[in-house]
Amino acid sequence: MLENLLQTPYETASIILFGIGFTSLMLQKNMIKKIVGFNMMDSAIYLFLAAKGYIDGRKAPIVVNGVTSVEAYINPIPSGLVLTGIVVSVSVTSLMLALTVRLYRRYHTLDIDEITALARKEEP
Amino acid sequence: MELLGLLLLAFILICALAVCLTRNLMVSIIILMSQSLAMSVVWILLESPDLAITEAAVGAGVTSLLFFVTLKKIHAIEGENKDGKAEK
Amino acid sequence: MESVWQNIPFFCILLCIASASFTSVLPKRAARAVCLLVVLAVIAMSALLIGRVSAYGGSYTYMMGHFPAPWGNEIRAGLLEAVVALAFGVIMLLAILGGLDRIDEHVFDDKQNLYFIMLELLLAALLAQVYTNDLFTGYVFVEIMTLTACSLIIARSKGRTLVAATRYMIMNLMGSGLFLLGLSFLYGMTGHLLMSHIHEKVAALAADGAYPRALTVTVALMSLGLAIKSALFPFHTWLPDAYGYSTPTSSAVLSSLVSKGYIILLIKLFYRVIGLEIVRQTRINNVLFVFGLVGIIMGSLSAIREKDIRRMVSFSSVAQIGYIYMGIGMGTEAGMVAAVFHIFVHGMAKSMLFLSTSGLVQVSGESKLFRDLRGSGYRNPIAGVAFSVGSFSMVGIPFLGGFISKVYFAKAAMLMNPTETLIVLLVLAASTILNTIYFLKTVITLYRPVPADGPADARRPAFVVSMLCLIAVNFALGTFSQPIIEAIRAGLRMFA
Amino acid sequence: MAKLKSNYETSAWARFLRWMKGGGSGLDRSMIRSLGEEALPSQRSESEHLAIERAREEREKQDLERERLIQERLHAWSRSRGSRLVNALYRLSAIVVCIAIIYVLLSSVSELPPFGRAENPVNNEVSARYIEDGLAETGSVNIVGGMILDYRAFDTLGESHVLFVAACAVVLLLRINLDKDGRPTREKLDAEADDRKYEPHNDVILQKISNLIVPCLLLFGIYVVLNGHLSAGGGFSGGAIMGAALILYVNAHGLTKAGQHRLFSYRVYKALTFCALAFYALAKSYSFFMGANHLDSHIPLGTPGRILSAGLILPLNIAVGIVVAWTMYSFYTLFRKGDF
Repeated sequence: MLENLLQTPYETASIILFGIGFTSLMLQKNMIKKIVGFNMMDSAIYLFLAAKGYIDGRKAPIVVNGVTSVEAYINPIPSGLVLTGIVVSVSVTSLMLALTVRLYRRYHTLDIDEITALARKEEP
Repeated sequence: MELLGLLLLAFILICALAVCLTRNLMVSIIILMSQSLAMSVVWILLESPDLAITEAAVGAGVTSLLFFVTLKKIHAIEGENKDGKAEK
Repeated sequence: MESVWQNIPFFCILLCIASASFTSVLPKRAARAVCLLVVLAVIAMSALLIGRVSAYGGSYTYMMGHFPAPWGNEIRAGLLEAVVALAFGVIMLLAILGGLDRIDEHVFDDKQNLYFIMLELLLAALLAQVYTNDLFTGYVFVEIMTLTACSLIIARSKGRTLVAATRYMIMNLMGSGLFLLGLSFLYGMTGHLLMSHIHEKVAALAADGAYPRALTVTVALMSLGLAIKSALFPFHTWLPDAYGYSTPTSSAVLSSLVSKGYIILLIKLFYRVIGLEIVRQTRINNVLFVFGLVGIIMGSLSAIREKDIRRMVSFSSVAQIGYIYMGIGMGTEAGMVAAVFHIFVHGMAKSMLFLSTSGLVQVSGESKLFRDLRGSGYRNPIAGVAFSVGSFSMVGIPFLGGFISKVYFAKAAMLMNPTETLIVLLVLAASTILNTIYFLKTVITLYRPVPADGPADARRPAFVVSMLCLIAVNFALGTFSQPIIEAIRAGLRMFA
Repeated sequence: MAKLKSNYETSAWARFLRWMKGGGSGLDRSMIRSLGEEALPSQRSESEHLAIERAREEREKQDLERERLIQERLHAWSRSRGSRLVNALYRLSAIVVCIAIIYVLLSSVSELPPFGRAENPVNNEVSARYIEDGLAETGSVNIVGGMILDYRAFDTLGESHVLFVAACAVVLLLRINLDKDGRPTREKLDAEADDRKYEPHNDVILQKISNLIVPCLLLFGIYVVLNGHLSAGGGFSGGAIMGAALILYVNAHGLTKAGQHRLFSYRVYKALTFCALAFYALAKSYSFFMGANHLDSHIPLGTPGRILSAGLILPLNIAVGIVVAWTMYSFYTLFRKGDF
């Protein structure tokens, strides 16, 4: 297992990053930290996908001098998927931040546990 | 090239840990921004310039800006709150 | 491509998407009219599609663009897809009609067109979920569904909706992250995103015994992600707040459409992407089965303790989603048929319960507590009748949908090994008793005579029409269940 | 006549109508009377009922009180002594969860195909066709751009609507409502006053530098959008660059100065988004429809490498770029003062 992992440093790093991001999304109490964790988790997945598309010694998929042979370029599919994914994560981030602003305006704290407790108290 | 990639990956992971451990929100967002920049260089290494340009513009640019303006707004709300209390 | 009718799924999806950007520049009344028209058009086209597909006798693929399947995007329609699309359209229409006046009350005037945009895009995402044959397209539309559902919750900025939406988003983000990671694993192993091609590759991989652990982890990640999103038992904590405080249309749509959309995608994943045989080998379905059973009991127990009628109905949703996961977790075709039928039954009954609850609450001084709801069944008779019919359906009284789906769950359980059969039957019996306790208690409360009359009710024609239609649909599901079951069975056969 | 009327009043239809109007239950009048007569002697039991209810409510209130006391005590404990212990436990559990997730995922990643090999399952006939025929079939030199806007355009259509949904949701959350007659409310004026406090006070360095940089950034953004089919980039990244440039300008010069431009009002934003997205959806549905029915779409692909080539990709990139730039700017202003 360890040998295999050391041969694929990009994927290994991306999985570790995913673990850290996922844990902070799940267990951090601060809203901002949660959103940061979500961003890290998403970029970890994108790193994983992009690493899957890379091929040693080949170039970026932009046609140069009319050469269109498979041996010249890396796999373009993961790049396309990641581009789509980045848009999704920006949209989600902005929505979450807007929610955070509204929550802070109402409860004057960023701690999600405290916010939940306050909400329970204010309306049974 | 290989060494640069490994260094950048290590930097990204250290950034991730640092974000979790810092208490100051501003600092953690700046760390996230630098992590995004490192990520865009990694994408150049992985031969995906489209992703690099998007990540640099979005991850390090717009997302961080949104985080900053959120923090600013929160401080503004807090300040307003304190003013209100002082007046009372 | 043989004939024009095969364009119908594409028309449905594109109509919803295009009308969304059009609605953004309209004033609120026009926005409402456009939204209703779009949903009606989708219903009509889906009904047409059912007729055509059953005459055609099979499913077909439709390429989105100039390029055939593994290169371009593709959608695929069969009998089951058409039936599900029709049911979703009908539920959406009745939910909007039933909650129209409450939307007017709860959402600010200049933001109402945004609310209708959300509904249209939600329908587009649901239809895309139902028809797509490409896993990544599924992911993109899952995200649209998550965002629109969150906006539907926050459209009413009162009470705990903000907190509920935040917790909903956090759970959903975890779910999407897990789903996307599973998707990347699957892509790394097979090199395809098209469902049928992944299916072939996965079958070959499983036959060779390649990547044994990675395959299990992938299936686990994707099903866990979808289970979190559809509020299976241990992940349901956000649900009562979200359903209990948003405007009634949102609650109805969220409980009977959004969670069902994810479940449809999960069924597709099991049937068409991974294959039921391999899912059974990984034993993921057993985990879902156990969580489903626990969810049935725990959801009902929490519902009994609730003093708030909306939250009680929400907890009953947790129990009903447990039923569906129990059916999926059985891993047999009979279980799957029962689960799909229960999706329809629960969708129809739960949206009716949420809407009629709003009618009852309206005549009880906007209080959702049981003690203020006493006698509200007299003050708003149509809502009272609708609530009773919905509760009886959930309890499982004959001639209503819930009874039939319980019978089919029991039948499906008979085909399993004896201990599992015993467990399922015991849980079914226990949950029927628990359901009877809390629903009957509520119905009795609604019809307790009170000396002082409450405020006069203000019933709107749209509400009455929607309630009457829902009551009729619920009876129809109970009495004419045979053709629907046959359609589901035939559809599932076409599905694989 | 009177008889007719009384007949009508007792008929089923009239009762149904009454019931629909909510004029009471479906019971006949006689039955109502009998109910009332029965109810008279049970007046006392009614009051007894009330007493029982009151006692129950009292008990519930006591229960709530007790619960609150316990919770407060717990809270106090957790604030003083327990907090350190609970926090330590929480952190420990977080680390354990994190390591467990990472271990499980790593063990399955180690089985996956190795990194950077050409014979991996990902590099199959799908990517081969994109590379070999992409230039001829889409006219786009940038293969990724051609792939997302032509081969897999349905995904991209969904993606741009994700951004649209997010923009609508942020407006729904943060835009401050106007009065019934369209005048600004107290809340809105407050927000504006609050925002003015945080405006930069004529920071000369920032202003000079932004004057220098913003035109370059805008130009670069436009370049990235227009060259989406020729080199790396595309509508989304170019739009994001332009949006960032606009935000920088606003940051340096203040919202009031930038706000004088009519280009950045809510109405313009709505109109632009509508036009761009409607164009996107219509163009793509035309091409989907033609493709699916095996008809020729009559869109010239042009000479690859020219700026006016690659069929629909250039106009779609422009549409996406406009939407993204305005959306990013609107996010910023909505966050700051709840309006445009």
